[in-house]
Amino acid sequence: MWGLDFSKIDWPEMGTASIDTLQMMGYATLFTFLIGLPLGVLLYTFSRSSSPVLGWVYRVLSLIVNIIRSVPFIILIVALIPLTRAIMGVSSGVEGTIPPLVIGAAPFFARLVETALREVDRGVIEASHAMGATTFQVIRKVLLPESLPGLIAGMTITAVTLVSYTAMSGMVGGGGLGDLAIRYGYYRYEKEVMIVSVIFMVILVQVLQMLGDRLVIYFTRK
Amino acid sequence: MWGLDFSKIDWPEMGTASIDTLQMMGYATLFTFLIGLPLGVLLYTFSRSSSPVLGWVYRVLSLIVNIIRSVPFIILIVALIPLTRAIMGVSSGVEGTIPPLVIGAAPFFARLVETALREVDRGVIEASHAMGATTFQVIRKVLLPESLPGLIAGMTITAVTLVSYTAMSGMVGGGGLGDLAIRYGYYRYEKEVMIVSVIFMVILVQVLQMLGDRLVIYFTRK
Amino acid sequence: MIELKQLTKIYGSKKKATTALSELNLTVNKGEIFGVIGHSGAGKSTLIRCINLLERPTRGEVWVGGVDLTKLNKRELQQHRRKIGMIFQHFNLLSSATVYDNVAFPLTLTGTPKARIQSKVNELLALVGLEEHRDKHPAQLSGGQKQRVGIARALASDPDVLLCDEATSALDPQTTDSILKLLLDINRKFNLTILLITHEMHVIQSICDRVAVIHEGGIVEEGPVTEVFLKPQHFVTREFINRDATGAAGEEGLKFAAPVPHPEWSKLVKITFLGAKTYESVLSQVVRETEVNFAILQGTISTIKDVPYGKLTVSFEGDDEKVERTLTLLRERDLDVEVIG
Amino acid sequence: MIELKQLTKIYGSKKKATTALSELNLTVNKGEIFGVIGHSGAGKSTLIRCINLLERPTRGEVWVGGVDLTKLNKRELQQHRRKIGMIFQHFNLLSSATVYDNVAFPLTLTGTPKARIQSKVNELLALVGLEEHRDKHPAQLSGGQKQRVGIARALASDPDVLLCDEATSALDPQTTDSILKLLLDINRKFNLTILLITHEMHVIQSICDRVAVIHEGGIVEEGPVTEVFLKPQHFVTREFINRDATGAAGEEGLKFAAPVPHPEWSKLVKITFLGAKTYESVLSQVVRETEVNFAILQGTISTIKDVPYGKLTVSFEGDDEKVERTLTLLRERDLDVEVIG
Amino acid sequence: KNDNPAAGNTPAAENNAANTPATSEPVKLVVGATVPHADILKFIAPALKEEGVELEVREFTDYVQPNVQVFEKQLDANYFQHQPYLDEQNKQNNFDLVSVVGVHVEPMGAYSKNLKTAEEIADGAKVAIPNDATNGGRALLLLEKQGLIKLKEGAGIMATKADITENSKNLKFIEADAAMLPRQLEEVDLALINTNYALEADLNPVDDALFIEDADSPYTNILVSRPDNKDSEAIQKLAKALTSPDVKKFIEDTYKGALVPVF
Ligand SMILES: Nc1ncnc2c1ncn2[C@@H]1O[C@H](COP(=O)(O)OP(=O)(O)OP(=O)(O)O)[C@@H](O)[C@H]1O
Ligand SMILES: Nc1ncnc2c1ncn2[C@@H]1O[C@H](COP(=O)(O)OP(=O)(O)OP(=O)(O)O)[C@@H](O)[C@H]1O
Ligand SMILES: [Mg+2]
Ligand SMILES: [Mg+2]
Repeated sequence: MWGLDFSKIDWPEMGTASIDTLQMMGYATLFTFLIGLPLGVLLYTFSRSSSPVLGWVYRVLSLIVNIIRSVPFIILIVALIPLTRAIMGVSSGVEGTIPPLVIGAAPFFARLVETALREVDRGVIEASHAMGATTFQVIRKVLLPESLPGLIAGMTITAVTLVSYTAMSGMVGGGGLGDLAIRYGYYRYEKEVMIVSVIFMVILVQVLQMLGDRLVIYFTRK
Repeated sequence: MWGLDFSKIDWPEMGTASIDTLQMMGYATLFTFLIGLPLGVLLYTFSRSSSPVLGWVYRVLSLIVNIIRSVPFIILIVALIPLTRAIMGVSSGVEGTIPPLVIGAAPFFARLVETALREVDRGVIEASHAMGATTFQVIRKVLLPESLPGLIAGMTITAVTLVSYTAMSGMVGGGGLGDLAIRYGYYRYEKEVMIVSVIFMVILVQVLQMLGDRLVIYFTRK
Repeated sequence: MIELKQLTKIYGSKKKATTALSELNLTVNKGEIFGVIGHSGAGKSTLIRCINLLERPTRGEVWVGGVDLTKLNKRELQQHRRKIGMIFQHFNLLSSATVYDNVAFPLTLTGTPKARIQSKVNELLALVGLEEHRDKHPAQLSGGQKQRVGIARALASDPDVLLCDEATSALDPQTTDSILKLLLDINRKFNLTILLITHEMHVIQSICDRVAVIHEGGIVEEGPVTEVFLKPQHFVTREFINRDATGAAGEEGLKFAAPVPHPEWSKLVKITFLGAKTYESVLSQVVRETEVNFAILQGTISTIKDVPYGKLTVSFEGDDEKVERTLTLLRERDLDVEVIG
Repeated sequence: MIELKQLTKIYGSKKKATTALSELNLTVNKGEIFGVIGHSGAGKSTLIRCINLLERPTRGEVWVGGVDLTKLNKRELQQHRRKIGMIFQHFNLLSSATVYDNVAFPLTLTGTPKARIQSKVNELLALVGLEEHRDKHPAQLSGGQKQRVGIARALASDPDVLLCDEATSALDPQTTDSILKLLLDINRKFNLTILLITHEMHVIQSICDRVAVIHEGGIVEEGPVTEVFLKPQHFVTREFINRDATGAAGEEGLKFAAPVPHPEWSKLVKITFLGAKTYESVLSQVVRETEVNFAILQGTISTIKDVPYGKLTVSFEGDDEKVERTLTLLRERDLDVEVIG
Repeated sequence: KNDNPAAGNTPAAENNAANTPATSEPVKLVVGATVPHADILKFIAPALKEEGVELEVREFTDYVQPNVQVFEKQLDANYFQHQPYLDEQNKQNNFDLVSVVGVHVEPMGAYSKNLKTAEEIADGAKVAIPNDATNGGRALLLLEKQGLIKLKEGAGIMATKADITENSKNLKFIEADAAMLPRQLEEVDLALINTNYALEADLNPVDDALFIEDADSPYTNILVSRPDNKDSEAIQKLAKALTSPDVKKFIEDTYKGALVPVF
């Protein structure tokens, strides 16, 4: 087929790579969510706070987020090696890839969270203030549920971005489909491996996107 | 200062790199916007269309977007070389980096656009339908103006992402701050250039973010 | 002008379906102001939203201006909708546009020249009293101001049909009056057909020609306003009518707060009169003749659109015979007399 | 209970500032139902939103329950707000929560046990007639249903003070009545203080003790409802009152549609009476004595809260002397008589 | 041999249309390079300018694009690879790129934080090798030479883990970016590191390496160009400049053994 010889493909390796990618993507998405959500909420909350102290906290937080977001991912990986090693014990392989992925994606997701929260109807927030809700209650019982579709959409975008980012794991010997595609398809001209890897990744992304879209529709109550 | 010797830095090179980054970021952002905005609008429109034909167009469009989004950026750059050369005349350097950046970022921005459009109040869309607005008029006169803050926030997120993506330009001999940071900081272990490059990038990102935030607040009419 | 045939609208999926309208038929003539009343949740908004197909009916036909809208394709529907103005219960203004741009919106859709838009919009803003707010955004307006923007917007495109979903519910009585007067003017000048949903009986009284009462998704009573108002047949209509002007308690209640001073009263009578005789001194002449005393316990004398009417609950004091004669005489003079206690 | 001192609210920045309230003073006593009326854009919503500091006043003090809210820190303000219920003009329901969860919301804020929440919410949903809609989301409700959810929510936390911003404007008269009855009940049982904004005069009539008229950001008239309604001083108040029950045209108009049949009438008189004498047959006794005929051209006899009152525009037919005597006799019997033509 | 300067001296055809018939006007050369080759090119740029050749160094962080771009005439030459890699690339892509001159060797060595000699390598040791095509196979070949593994017959410079036929010590391989290896050294038992990266990371190839490639390694880094411009005056000037005594001294002073000049 188009001069391609798929028999060359090492299927067990492909399987391992798929599992690696799923693992990296899965854990990274999970922790990105766990870190990015509160971070986004903090950004949102502090940015509207009238207190000058919190205004400064916002600026500092925003600066940190911006620093992480401006640093090229390779440098981020290197810079995070000590942290990665402290957390995961190693800085290489699948485990070594997860912390940089999380640290790289969390600020990004946090910005999406911030944007989603901004869309919540002001009237509803006002109403909850009028009922004497504390800031924390407003976040938990109003902002988050009301922006749920937006948050899910943001999470989907982040998860998909993480899939393509896992390709970077090759840098630290991580493996996974993206790394396979780059090493074989790109450096070694084995198009077959590249094509199959990419197809697997596309399937993964399609599934993520469909799941995300479904959930968004399900939770849209407007 | 901390054992760093900033006298080593080649400032003219730093200047060139800054200009390269600004150029890549600027053009890439511009074209990402020009491609991603209509793409996002199409995704949004088709996804809500009741026509089965458009339903299929949506699925195909969504698949293409997902394919582009799943492919690792390195492979995307390579895969796009013929296209890049057709458009820019060359596939290397600053010019050669722009098309892959745009193609890589446009689908991403399109998803953000889709998400922002989904947040537009249904009642207002209904009202414009009731007044006999055509689909195009609804998009131009209702959806886009009403979601403007969300679109600007999405554009800010995309522009910032593009800044860190310009680092990839090193692949095709592009240059720019990110590449400088990688080449010196990562390959040569010369922290000084890396630190200065990163600081420049952080400043750029900070400026973009502040500008974006300002515009969001300015255009928020709710 | 508007004809709804067997209109049915069911919300939701099979399991949790809500039938908002069932097999509803309704005809609104050209140039008519037609009122629809009904309890909260009766299906009024659903009805009006089905007329311009904002809500696709589950079954049934929607004829507007001689065309069955449900049969049109998208483009044709757009064309027809441009001649149907709508005022929304929740305003639905463009939050990103100024008051001026909101009102200009339907005109920009049809590519109206800028100068014409300007004169039209300014005229409308003056009519609804919002000139000084023209550059504000909806979020900066009060509830009533938003509603007036919605009204001006609906009128901007010179529609043939105007659908009003509680168009004056957020307005104070004077503003309501001026809006109603505006609608009546346009109705008379341009033969505009208006379908009007409201909770406020005096809105119906002031400008409607005919009225329909909707209950649980169907129309239970329909007819000229005077008829329906003065001789309500269905219990829902009665509920509405009996509270109309006085607002407070319905007549069934008739719980008078202070003890009525003459316990020896003989008869509690409801008298209804319509038209010119409202202004005649019938009552005073009759009681003079029969020599009974009377006290008006509750009542209203007012007009429905242009027709004067009166509705009084009166107690007649005197011996039975005299009272009976009074009632007979009143009946002879064509008043509607009903003994209720 | 509520005391506003020199309250000023200016929206916007210097250049495009809108003064919504200026130096406004107002006192609402504990257990009182206090009505506020005013034209659209007069500043009513701003006023009510300043009371729980949703809108920070530009200047002035807001005392609720003996505390100046403007002086409180965030935490204290939250505590105080929990005892102030509010019904919003635009409902402001949680679109992601069901009807049940919306009503339960204020209770979950205070960590009320689940069982108590359940019984309380079910009770409230029954009171506002939404039991069968408990699992719907706000987008699936009609306008009036949404408003009732807002009302139930405001009552859920057993507030000491209830602020109502046009709480019944989207409701039909019967539902309005039942809601008003509910408010009155709670007011009487729990000594709840209610501040109520409305456009509907009969709402004021039905349940308010006192009323204030707001115009261009200031209070122009204030007093017991009967007094303000029957003897309005300020022209804005007059505008409101004169349209009250009849709705349609104000009395200045008095354009009778049909030609009045007795052009020889002598006097057009406005008679106002209040309290128990409303139910007395004063008018019939007097005219019998003076032998004039009369026709009621316009009028209402109804109750304000519990006080019966009457307002009639009457034409007396007869020679001048007799009519004069009639008026004197009526005045002697403590009716308010004003000759208007 | 093509002496016609118009045909043979077409620098970066698309980029630079200026055909220079005489040497009096400076000729521009665009040369692709990676770290550290770019530094050497930059070092000779002033000297070349005096000879009428303006050198533009375009730096890459990738090992495929420089060849592609030379082939496509976006570059006039590149300087980043060794002969075996070039051969492989030519074969895979049907390129006809040629070596102009060999400049230096970057011997690859094996380093460890916890081992002193190659004999201490235990069963199941973790071995980190570069994951790119130029260095990965080379590392495996070095290990084979040490007798730690056996590779498939004919597995050349492009050898991968999959080509290992015998792994008596059950070595566990971790493939990571070449520049990343020094940074991960403490997590593995053995890492095969290019000397330039080792030096940058303050490893001394003479003292610290457990074993290292011979000086006669086939991995001489070469200046590569196309057949059509190989013999042009400018490329020849570049080649000459790259192998000047000045450069030799520069390499020895700057890289202190990490790069070994071969001229
Ligand atoms: N955010 C704002 N910015 C600028 N002006 C405002 C803002 N909110 C309200 N206003 C103006 O303040 C005035 C008072 O508004 P408010 O909402 O208090 O009126 P209202 O008495 O409640 O009217 P309605 O009966 O129509 O609801 C109006 O003229 C309005 O345009
Ligand atoms: N999207 C929906 N999904 C499910 N049920 C709905 C939906 N929209 C409306 N309903 C239900 O249909 C019924 C009719 O609603 P509609 O809005 O027509 O009432 P209405 O007569 O306009 O009432 P109101 O005077 O309160 O505005 C109500 O019981 C409502 O709960
Ligand atoms: Mg409705
Ligand atoms: Mg208001």
